[in-house]
Amino acid sequence: MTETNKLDTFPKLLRHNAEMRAKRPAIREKDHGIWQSWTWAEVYEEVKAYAAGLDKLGLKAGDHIGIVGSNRPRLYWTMAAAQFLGAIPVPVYADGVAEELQYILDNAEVTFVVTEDQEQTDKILSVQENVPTLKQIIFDDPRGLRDYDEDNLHDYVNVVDAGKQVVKKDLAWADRMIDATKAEKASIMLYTSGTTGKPKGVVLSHNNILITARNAVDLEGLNETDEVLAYLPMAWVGDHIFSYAQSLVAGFCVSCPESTDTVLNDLWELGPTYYFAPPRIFESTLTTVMIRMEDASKIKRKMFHYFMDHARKTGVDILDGKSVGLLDRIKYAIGNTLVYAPLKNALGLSRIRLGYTAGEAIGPEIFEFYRSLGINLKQLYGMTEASVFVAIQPNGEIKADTVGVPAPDVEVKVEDNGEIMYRGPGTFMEYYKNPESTAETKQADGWVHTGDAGFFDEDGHIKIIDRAKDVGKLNDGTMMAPKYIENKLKFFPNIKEAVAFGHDRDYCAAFINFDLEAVGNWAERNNIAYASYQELAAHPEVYKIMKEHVEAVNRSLATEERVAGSQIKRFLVLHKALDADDGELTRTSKVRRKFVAERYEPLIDALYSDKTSCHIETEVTYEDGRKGSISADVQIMDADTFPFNATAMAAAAE
Amino acid sequence: MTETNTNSRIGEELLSVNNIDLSFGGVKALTDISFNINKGEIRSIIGPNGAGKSSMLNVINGFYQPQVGHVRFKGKDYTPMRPALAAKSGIARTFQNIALFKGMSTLDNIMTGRYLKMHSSFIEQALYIGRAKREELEHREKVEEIIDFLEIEAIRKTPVGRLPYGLQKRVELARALAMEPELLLLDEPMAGMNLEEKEDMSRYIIDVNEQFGTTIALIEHDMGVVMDLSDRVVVLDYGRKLADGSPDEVSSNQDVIDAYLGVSH
Amino acid sequence: MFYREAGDFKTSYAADQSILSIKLDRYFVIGLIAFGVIVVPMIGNDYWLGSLLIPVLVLSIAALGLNILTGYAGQLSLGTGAFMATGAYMAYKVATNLAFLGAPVAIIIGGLSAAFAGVLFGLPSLRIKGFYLAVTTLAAQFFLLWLFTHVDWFVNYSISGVPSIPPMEFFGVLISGAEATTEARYLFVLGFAIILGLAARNLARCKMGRGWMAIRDMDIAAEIIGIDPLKAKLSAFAISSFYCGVAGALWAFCFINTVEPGAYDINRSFQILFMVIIGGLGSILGSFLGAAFIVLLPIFLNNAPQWIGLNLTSDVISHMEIMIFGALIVFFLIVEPHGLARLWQIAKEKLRRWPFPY
Amino acid sequence: MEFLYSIFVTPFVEMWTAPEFLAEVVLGGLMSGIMYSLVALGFVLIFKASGVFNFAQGVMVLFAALNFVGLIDAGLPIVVALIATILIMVALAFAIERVVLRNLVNQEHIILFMATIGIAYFLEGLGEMIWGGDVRPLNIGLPDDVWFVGDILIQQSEVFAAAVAGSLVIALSLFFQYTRTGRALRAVADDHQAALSVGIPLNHIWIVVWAVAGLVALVAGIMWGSKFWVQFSLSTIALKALPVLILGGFTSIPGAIIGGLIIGAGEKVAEVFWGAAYGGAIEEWFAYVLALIFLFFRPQGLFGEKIIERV
Repeated sequence: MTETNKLDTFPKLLRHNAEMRAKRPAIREKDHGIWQSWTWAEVYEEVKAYAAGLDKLGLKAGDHIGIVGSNRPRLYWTMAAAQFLGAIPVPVYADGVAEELQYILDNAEVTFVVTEDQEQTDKILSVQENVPTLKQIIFDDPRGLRDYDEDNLHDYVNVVDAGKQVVKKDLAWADRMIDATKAEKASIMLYTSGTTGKPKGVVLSHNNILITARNAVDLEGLNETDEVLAYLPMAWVGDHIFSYAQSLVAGFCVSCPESTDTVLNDLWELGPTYYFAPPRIFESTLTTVMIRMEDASKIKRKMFHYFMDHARKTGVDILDGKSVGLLDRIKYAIGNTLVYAPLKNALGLSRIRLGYTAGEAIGPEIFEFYRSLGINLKQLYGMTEASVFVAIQPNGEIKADTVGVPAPDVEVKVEDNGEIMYRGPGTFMEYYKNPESTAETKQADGWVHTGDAGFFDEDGHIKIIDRAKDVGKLNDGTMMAPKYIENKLKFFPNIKEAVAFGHDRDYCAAFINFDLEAVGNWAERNNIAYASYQELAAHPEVYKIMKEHVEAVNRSLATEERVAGSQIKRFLVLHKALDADDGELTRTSKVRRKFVAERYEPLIDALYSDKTSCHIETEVTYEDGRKGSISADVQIMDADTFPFNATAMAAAAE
Repeated sequence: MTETNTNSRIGEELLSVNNIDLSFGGVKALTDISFNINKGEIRSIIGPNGAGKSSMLNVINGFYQPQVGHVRFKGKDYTPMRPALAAKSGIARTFQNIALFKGMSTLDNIMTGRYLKMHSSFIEQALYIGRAKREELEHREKVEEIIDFLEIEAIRKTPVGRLPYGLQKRVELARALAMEPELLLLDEPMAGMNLEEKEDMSRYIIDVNEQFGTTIALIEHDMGVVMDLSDRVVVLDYGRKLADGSPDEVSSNQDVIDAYLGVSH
Repeated sequence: MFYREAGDFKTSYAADQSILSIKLDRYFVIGLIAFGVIVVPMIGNDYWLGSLLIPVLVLSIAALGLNILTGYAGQLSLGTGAFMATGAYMAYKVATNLAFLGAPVAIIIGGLSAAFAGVLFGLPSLRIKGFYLAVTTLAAQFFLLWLFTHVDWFVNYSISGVPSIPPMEFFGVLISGAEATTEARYLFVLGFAIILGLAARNLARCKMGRGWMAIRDMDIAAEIIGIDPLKAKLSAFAISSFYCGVAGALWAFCFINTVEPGAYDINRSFQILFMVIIGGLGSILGSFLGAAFIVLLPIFLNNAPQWIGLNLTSDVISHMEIMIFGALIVFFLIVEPHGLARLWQIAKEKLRRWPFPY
Repeated sequence: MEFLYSIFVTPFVEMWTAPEFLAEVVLGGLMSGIMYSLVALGFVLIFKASGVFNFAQGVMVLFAALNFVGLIDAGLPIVVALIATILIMVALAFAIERVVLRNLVNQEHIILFMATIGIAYFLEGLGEMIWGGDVRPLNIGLPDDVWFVGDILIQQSEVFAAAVAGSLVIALSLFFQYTRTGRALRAVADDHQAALSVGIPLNHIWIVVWAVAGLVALVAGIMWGSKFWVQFSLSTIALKALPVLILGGFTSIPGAIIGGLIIGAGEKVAEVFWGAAYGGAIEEWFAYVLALIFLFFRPQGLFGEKIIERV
């Protein structure tokens, strides 16, 4: 620690690593068939030159520099180089359409933008004139850009070469710049995807990020030998902490996949030791595992399930170091050689020492599945405004339905209205150019509203049930937490998304999106022919399955006094999958509840009438941006509900 | 690979065929064909099936020896041209019905394209030392550039036999590019492709021409594609030259319209 | 199932292109070689070493040779026996007249002479293909063998015509002739097998190997790439014959201790061809597997009846042996035309995918 | 010097001085030539129709002969034995088609070639297992006195053999000309696709050719057996058929006959007149080397179709 105390800004850390870990790999990229690697020393030299180059092009301290693209070393170096000059990198979600980009770039008043390739560059050029502050554009991959003659368009390589000259002439330049960096100054600006309204720019200082990052590193004992795959959007705070900040703090190597569609294979090749993924990824992985096993020979399948059952019984205890009978341990060892280890290997998870999941609740059995394989998977609770860490599950005491205890140096309290508040080193500086939002989120005394409702359970673990503002009341006054219900539904592999309603209504009702992969596979196995999601959605058999799931949820709700009243009386299966391109989901695929409610008003009305079906016409956007519309008669189904009884626990568990 | 300035892409004459007569056992395939190809241009040879397009290509890279006429390449006369000579002097080609090495992976197929650029001795190879190893690695890098260029990373190590038609065509192009040819002959590069694949292929052809400054001569009978690709077009019909000139000139030429457009559409 | 490839990633082309780029395979092969070099000689008795392993290894080398020609370069040959004979007789000449050169050199010179003969009889391959070529190699088979049996110079004018190999030393250890210990001969042969196997693997993955395969798969395309069919085919013939020659010499020096034409007749040629086909065309591993299979199968068939308690007269067994052998060949070709190597490949893939089916 | 003399002078002198001896040698050669021809004929039939290079042809000769002679020794009257053997050979054809060819359809030629070697081993083992490995005399009452034409002595058996071979060829060519199956076979030989498209079942065709080849083998077996007795060496003449095919062309029936005669006569003459110079036994390779040299000048053989390569 002591030696790192003075290292309170990113550039200082980078310089430090270049000295202490000169020969160790700092970053890799799967490119041209192999994992091209750069050592800390090389990265430092590159970044120095790059910074000088940017300086020459006129990037100044306090400027904002947009970063548009998927995880690429040069884009990470852009962050470092910008911080070198005291400028503030603003990574942007690259899969966003031009308008989305324009809003953020304009709002952030970026003077520079660095793009990954032709595709992104075209986007920027198309919105350039609407971003008056934008001066220079720099691109990483020159492919297809050779004929572009805009004179404010620069090839990364040229920028760095120009910088090299400067650095060569003025050897002290780099150190002067580095020493000038201030820990309390802004180091990065990240836009929250904003479940409601326009995205807001969260400004975070070197201190915010580095202290929290360092705390987590110490808590989890990460070190320079760890391996991380950087595959989540750079604009997302998680990636910034896990793949950038913590890499600099702990000195471990970050690897970038070849392309977004090779991630799975790259993950398998790399075999990271430190891994983060949102629940949906763990979920889909599990689904594919199960589907692939379906095609295995009978004996193999038997063996697989036999040992998976055993793992479910004993695996977690063994992982948590609880006492387990010798026989069970032996059985587990056999299972390990025959199933667990090979399976982990096949998924590229065999070397994982620490796995995180967060963002939304993860299904208990999904969570258990990975832990029972011996993967130390933990949930954490955090947000951009807190530089991620608010709460982490401590080793040894993991509970599927909580997010653990407050992170180091972080205080957490629950308001009377059930909202969770925190205070800590990671607390953000401000929302950029948005004092009022800043004020209403961040109190003078440093406490910050999370906007989530929840409570501490008996042993001090935090349990999140929903967005505070979404927690509503049925007309009879019983409280209903839509997210809580939706999650229970989504825990079924067959169900992809669910939207529950009931605030100011007489009873609870829900939209359901099934998982096309899982259900589609089921359909094939029962040779049910279908051409589209829509067709399958209307199928009575599908409805039957969904009804079973809904009633299972009702049963489990019936066991918890606070929510027993909010069981689902009526539901429907949506005729189309909720889609980010239609604005129904956020880029991090969270449901935009309000938007959906307005868009499908007729369906909701139907849910609260006695209709058994309802016609609806919906506009859709295709990948290529073209618009079209689909119409369907969505049928509505009743589900049984159950009286409250705590003893039904057992039943619910199934 | 040599970069060229796109503005003045087209340079002086690279290859010319002069008064070519070719016949198989009395059957005339080509009659008094002459035309030239300039450095850096995309030149198309079109015509209905059986017009002698492929024969023309086979004369250029020496599979067929014409009874009359000669091929002039880089200011040197070849009477006749021979495949080996063609390869050495910088002419590469692809075939209408794909001629890949079925037993090898995509990577090996493309590596084979570097054959003439490797010089390691038998012993070095047997022991995998010295030049042999060095060459393997150097050329692998070059080949990877091409793989990246044609976006076939995903199939790098798949046996080409297992690839779908469109990809095989692309691998064959990659193999030809690996030779770093000055003149690239493409025999119906888009035959049997769907629209999307055709568009991709045309994009690659243009990219090759621009990025590496490779001169390209291609055969097509689908006129549409050719017209927006090529700088100049030669039209053959029944082994005779019908027209020669810019796409517009050619497509407005009456003989062509009769002989060609009439036939295929 | 046993593979743990996650995390075994490549950061350089050297690593990516190394033979056995998968860790487990590497360890396995190294272990196997260590076992063969250290453990086997200690535990193996004379029968195992002398009557099974040595012939298997020697014939593996011959199979490697034929596989280079037929499997990689696609040129069918029925003259393997003759090229083996060439190696044997020439090595014998050197060993007797230039003894000071030592056994290895003698054997290698034998190989080189075989290579020369190979090139000679390979020349027609430039004009003719397939079974036509097979006939020219048959010519080699009969002509060369006739030559060695009818020109006494090759056998130093010995009356019997089957002279025995002089005892020769390698680093002070007797490795040829009747007095040499089985262990010494085994290790000597093993050494050759390992080195030649490795060399073949390297050739196959370098320029030369790609040239061969190109000619095999699509000679026209190969030509326009600049591959000279003459060079490619003749080099294949030369190297192939070199391997066969060395094998032939080893057969004489380290196994039967004499040079006798009977050991290199047409049936030998077919035997090697079987090895290559059963083992797997165009596979180094296959050559070894094939050799082991073809050598051990008859021995197994010979003993099987007793094991299951039948006792048949020896000639019935020998007839049955031929029959079953033939039947198995057919059966095998039907089940897996790509040979043992392919089966191995499939099994390996299954293990890598485990527990998933694909 | 003297060596060259023994090559370029002496032999011709000998021929000149004793022409009738030469003639007898040639005739003797032609005799074994006929045997080669008959085996080669079997090859050609199968190769023409299915592209399979049937290495087992030679063993089929042995197998047929073994059965025939075995049945006779077992006391069956010749005619019955003959019919029985014919049935066996037909059954064999069925078996081979059902068990082997059908399962190897669309495999590369070399695989099929290997398979026929497998079949060869199997038949050899089977035959000797049933009938034992020892040499058996075969006497079906072929005439065996001699005629004299001038001073040249001619074995009647040889004439007979020639006659049989000749009539066999004629019979076959008639079969190919005038029977539906025969025409079908020709169609297949010319172009598999075409044959299939006109609706000729390939399996059916294979059975027929293998059966016919079996019968040819039987005839050859009887001829050979009654002259040199039935013994294992029969199967080795299979290899001699290869150079015959090179000369005659892989797909030409008359070619097979002519080729056989050339080889047969050639190697005898060479052996008798030149062999001495090299210490004898040049028969072993003469045929192959002859074929090898021949290949350089006419790769497609005397009667084979020209091999044309197009790009």
